[in-house]
Amino acid sequence: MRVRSESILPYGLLAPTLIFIVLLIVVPIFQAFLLAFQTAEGEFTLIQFQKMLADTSFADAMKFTFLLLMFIVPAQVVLALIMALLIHTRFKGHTLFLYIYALPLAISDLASGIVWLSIFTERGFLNSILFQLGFLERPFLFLSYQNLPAMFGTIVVAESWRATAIVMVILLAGLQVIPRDYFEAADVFGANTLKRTLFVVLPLLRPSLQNALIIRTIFAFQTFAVVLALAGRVIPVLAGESYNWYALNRNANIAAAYATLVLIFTVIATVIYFRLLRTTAAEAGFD
Amino acid sequence: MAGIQFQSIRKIFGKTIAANDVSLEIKNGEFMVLLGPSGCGKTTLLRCLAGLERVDGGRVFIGDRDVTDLAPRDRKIAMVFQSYAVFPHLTVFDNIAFGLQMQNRPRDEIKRRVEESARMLELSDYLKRYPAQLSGGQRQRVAVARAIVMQAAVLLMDEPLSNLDALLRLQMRAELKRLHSDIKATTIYVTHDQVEALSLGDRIAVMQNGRIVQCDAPMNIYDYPANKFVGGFIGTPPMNFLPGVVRVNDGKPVAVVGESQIAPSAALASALSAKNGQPILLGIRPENLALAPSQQANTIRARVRVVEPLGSHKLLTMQVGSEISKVSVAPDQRVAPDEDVWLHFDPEKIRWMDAASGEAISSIV
Amino acid sequence: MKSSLSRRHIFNQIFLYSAAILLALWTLAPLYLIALAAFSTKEAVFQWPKLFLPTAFSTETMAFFVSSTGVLDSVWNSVVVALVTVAASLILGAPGGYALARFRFRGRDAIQLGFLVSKMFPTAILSVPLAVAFLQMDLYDTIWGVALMHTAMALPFVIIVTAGIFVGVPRDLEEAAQTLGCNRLQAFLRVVAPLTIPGLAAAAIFTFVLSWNEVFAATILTLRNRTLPAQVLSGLSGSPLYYRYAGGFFMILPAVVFIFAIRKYLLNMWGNIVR
Amino acid sequence: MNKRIFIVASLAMLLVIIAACAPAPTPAPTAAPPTIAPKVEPTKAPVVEPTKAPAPTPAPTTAPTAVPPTAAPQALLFSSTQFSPVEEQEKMRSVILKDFKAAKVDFVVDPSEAPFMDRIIAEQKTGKITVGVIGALHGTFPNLIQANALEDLTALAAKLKDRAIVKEFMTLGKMGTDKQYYIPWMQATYIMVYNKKAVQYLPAGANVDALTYAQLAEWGKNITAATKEKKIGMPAGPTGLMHRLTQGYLYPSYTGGLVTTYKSDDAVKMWTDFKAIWEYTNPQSTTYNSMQDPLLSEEVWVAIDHTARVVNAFKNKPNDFLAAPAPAGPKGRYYMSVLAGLGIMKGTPNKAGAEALIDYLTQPAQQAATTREVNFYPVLETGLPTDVPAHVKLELDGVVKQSKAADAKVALLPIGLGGKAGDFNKIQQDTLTRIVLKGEDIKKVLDEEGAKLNALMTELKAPCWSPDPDSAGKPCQVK
Repeated sequence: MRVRSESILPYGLLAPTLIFIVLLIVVPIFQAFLLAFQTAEGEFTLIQFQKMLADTSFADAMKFTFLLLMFIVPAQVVLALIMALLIHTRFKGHTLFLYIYALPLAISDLASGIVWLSIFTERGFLNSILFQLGFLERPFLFLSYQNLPAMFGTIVVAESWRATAIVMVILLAGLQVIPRDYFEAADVFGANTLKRTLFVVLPLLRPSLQNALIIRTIFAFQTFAVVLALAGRVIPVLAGESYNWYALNRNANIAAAYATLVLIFTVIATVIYFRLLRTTAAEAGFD
Repeated sequence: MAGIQFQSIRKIFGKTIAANDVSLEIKNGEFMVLLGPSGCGKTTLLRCLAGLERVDGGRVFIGDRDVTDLAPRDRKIAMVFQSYAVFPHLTVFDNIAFGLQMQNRPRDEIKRRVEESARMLELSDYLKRYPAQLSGGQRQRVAVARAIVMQAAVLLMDEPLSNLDALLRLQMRAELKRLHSDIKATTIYVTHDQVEALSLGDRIAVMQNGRIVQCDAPMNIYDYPANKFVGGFIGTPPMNFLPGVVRVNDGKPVAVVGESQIAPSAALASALSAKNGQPILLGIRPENLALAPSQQANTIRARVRVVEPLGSHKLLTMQVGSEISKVSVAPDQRVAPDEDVWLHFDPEKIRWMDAASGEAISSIV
Repeated sequence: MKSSLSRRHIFNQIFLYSAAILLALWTLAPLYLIALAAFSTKEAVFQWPKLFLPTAFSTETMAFFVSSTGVLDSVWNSVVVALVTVAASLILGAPGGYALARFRFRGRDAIQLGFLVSKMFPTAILSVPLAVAFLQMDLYDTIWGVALMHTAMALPFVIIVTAGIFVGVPRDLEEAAQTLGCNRLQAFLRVVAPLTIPGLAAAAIFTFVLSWNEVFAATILTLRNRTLPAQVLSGLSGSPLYYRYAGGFFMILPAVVFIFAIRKYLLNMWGNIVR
Repeated sequence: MNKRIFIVASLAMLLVIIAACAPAPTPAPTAAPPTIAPKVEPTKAPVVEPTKAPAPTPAPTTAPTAVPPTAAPQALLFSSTQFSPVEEQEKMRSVILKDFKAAKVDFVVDPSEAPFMDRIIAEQKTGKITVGVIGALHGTFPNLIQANALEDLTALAAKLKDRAIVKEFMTLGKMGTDKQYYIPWMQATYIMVYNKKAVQYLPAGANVDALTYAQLAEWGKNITAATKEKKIGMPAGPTGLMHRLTQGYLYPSYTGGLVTTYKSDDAVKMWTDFKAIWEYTNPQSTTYNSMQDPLLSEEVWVAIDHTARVVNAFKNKPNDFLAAPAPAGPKGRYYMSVLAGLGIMKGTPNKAGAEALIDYLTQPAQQAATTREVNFYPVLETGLPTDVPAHVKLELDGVVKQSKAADAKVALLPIGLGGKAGDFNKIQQDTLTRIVLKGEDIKKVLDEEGAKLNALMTELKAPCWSPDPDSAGKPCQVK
């Protein structure tokens, strides 16, 4: 009798959460998912996906979603790694800097969009300072559709600013688990900082990197508030198209098709990360 | 006070069998050491007794109570953890008093008993401190004080000394022995350190792969290991094992080792005669080998490889045939590396073992 | 030898601090600028080139934002929603986190993965099913409804983070308590709870921030009882720039305060996610 | 054992899904989506040209099973898509609604139509009605009718007979049926706003109050030549109203139609000219949702946008800006009138309060206040108020000039698109994106997008509306 109650305990502890999530997240997701396979009248069809594929913005949305992913995620990881390694040296005052670096953790993309628009717009802060320093005669148009790389760059910058914090915290937590001996061993063998980072720290950080990459990729696929604020519809992304079709064009079915696509890509990316960065128990150094 | 009985305990984690039909009886007041390499199941057995692990088969008795299905708190045991498990958010006093408070003892009794066990473990000056303000050794004492204050019939210790440095360990070992002679609780002590086991235990149960391979008084285990594993696990350096073949000449068995022949003690003669032509192992402790000036009975040719003067004795690493043997000799013995010498065996001290099974050959067939 | 070593050390320190300060500026500059914009006169907001010192300091914009109908109410709503969310998600989620931290059981990985997957679907299009469901439950347009939704959205985070926190308490401590006379619940309350309260508080504060920032569910599920981001969003498209700056600043403010409050526990919280 | 748990869990989940779906079957509207085909002969009129909407729309005959009202009768929820700027919401609450005593009004704004409609649909699905008065654009009402969300206001309309509401507006409120679905509330339009600094660069002989699109392009060219900056602005951001400028200004002014002339030669000419204007248009325009901010920061000097989305420019810098009519094309100076109406949510718990509020808001005092405070314009025949603040006056000048211009003509907001208004707008947005932003071949784009437009109109069976010629009840088609 005791044995049974023991093995049921974890399920009992998880049950309230699971019920909650199933009722309020899974069921609506499922209903929304169904929309993607239905006509407006509720018949089953694949026409929504055909319409999605035929959408003028579809190809661009695919292209920019993956381009953003390719730029934002590595930028965030590199920046976060630098921050985490700096903090990890535990220089005097490092807790203050940790706090500063972690600030954007709690800033929503809505607020972030407002902040960066005030910086990048034609008469914004960035042009103001460049102008006052004499680098520019007149404002440079960062947000011009004729200058897609600049526009794209602003998105990368804004997203890197907002979301690097989470990666930094995860990596720093990962760094702290690595025994100091490894760093010292590398020092003894004459590794310089760069080599030590590449050949000792990064491989040992692999579990944390995997976590950070998964989390960032999930959210990067869903990013659109900042994109919409800075680039309007000139740089469409899949999640943004889902939102536009839903909120502006009032077509829930095509919006659901886009959302489904986002879900599929996210799952695929997650699986790839698990495969690529899989650490065996032995590698992790535990029994 | 109570004795303890394990009856065919079985515990499985996934695919590994941590306890494989283990039966063991511990007498009231006895100090029993569970000894074995990591992963042998000794800690599991202890945790089954504490109730921290559910057994998959068998029963556990404390005294004449069947405690198999009781929660840890109902078993009237006290336990010292390898990590000490001293509560970091409580002072030393509150740590020690924790169990008594759970029993809702009167305050003055708690105070009296806490102070008493603190005195026994020389913690009286630290009662108001938090664990973070203590050294490792002091924390370990708190863990012990917290256990003995319960005056439980059964005291369980899971490698309590393994996180201490060597000197402290030596000191605490003696203290634990004194403590046991004071409180006389039935004690089960898990360790992988054979020195601790030999020094502390009334009896030692040596475990391997989820089974008890030998359970006996320390010196018996040392002198008469039940098999090659026990002989190799206990003793620093461990027992030497020289391979040989049994030859029966005129009804008298001898072991042919290299070009030498070694005769067993009379008691083993008949048991060995039955193994004519079979390979055999001669287990012998380093201190039971001596250097001989020339070939004589029960000697074997060997070459000195390494000489380590260790103060109380010299440790020699010898090459015997293709095998390496360790020999312990008096510190003033003159010997040099690469010297060819003769090693003398005391036939009485040889533990003969079956080469295939590793089991010791006993005098009774 | 020694002096060259110490020179190298000084050089290293200079390099270290310059890099750290540069990165700090990169993080802080946008926050400074939005604060500057939120506390400037309306004219300064449209000025070219813009000023970088608070010479045009004015609380006019901020005062207008704060005094406009619904903003203070929405701040109050946000606070209540966030507090309810924190309480509910911790009460519901912490036991689950404990289960993930302490037990190996079948389906454990699947459940953890499930939490992850529940975050992979864009939220915006869940609105019709959700609005209908909440109307049926009579929770529509109540802050309780929003809190309920935020709880569901925060639970995957809470459960994974609390699992990380509980993992940090050695199992031995709990077992020691059990051998000393506690049952499981007592052991949890007397040993695990006191040790994890700081970490759980940090998780709670972060949950507060999640709820404070959430905008889609709040917009869809309420009409009169708006939370702050929903209020700002509803005024976003047509309102003048200075209103948006003030709103943006107002949303960022708690972030700055709360991250400061939990700065010591950031690593505990995020260290163990997705194992 | 664990397997059993999973089976139970999945069964539970299945039940939950069924439960969530089952009790809320969509109340299928028994009637086809309303179709309205107005016949409009553009004439000059007070401010905005009212139109007739004669095409019949069978009203939905099944009422949803409304739940008896539970809320206290004092509370009244006024849900609006208008007045997204907070300052306007503020005025609405603290000035215009201040003297209304019959009920405590909650004025709630959803600037984007999605949550607004979702909520009304959800309330109708569940029968738990909280909304009382609905304030929305004319073009939103077909969706509301389709959602079966509106009370018949015929009786209220009769009561308001002495109110002198422009008759044609009242007719529009019937949505082509014999029932009154909304009472006209207020109107607005799109105008051009320019910075006084730009005046010196006007092309020779051009009158800023009677500009053509060609002259606008030249004006922009002159400005760019002088300042090296592109200073024309268009609201082409994600929630900007650029597609309205295409639908109601550019297309009619060049082609005299919209759908029927979508890929005509005139349309090709229009896009060619517009590309010329775009040459001197600030490329940041694709991020502009309302033009007042770029006007104020002087990122642009000349902009066309909805009156409500430029008024802040006049308010903050009254000395810098002036309003002018939108430019004209070969077929005239077409402009779009925006009419907002007030409806009552079907099954509302406080119908009396809702009717009283509509009565209140259409009184001359409140109509005048609407202009004064939030600069939307009255729907009464009495015309425009005169005692308005300076910034409203500045804007009003442009509005009056536009409606009084010799070549002024009115285009209507798209009608009869039902829930597909978004799809319709997307076609114009895509056309603009492809031709102007991506520089694709005009003819090719118009052929392709025109085909999509035809498919949509056929699917909707929507007849033409002004200025497209009457299609006699047949779906409007691209020629």
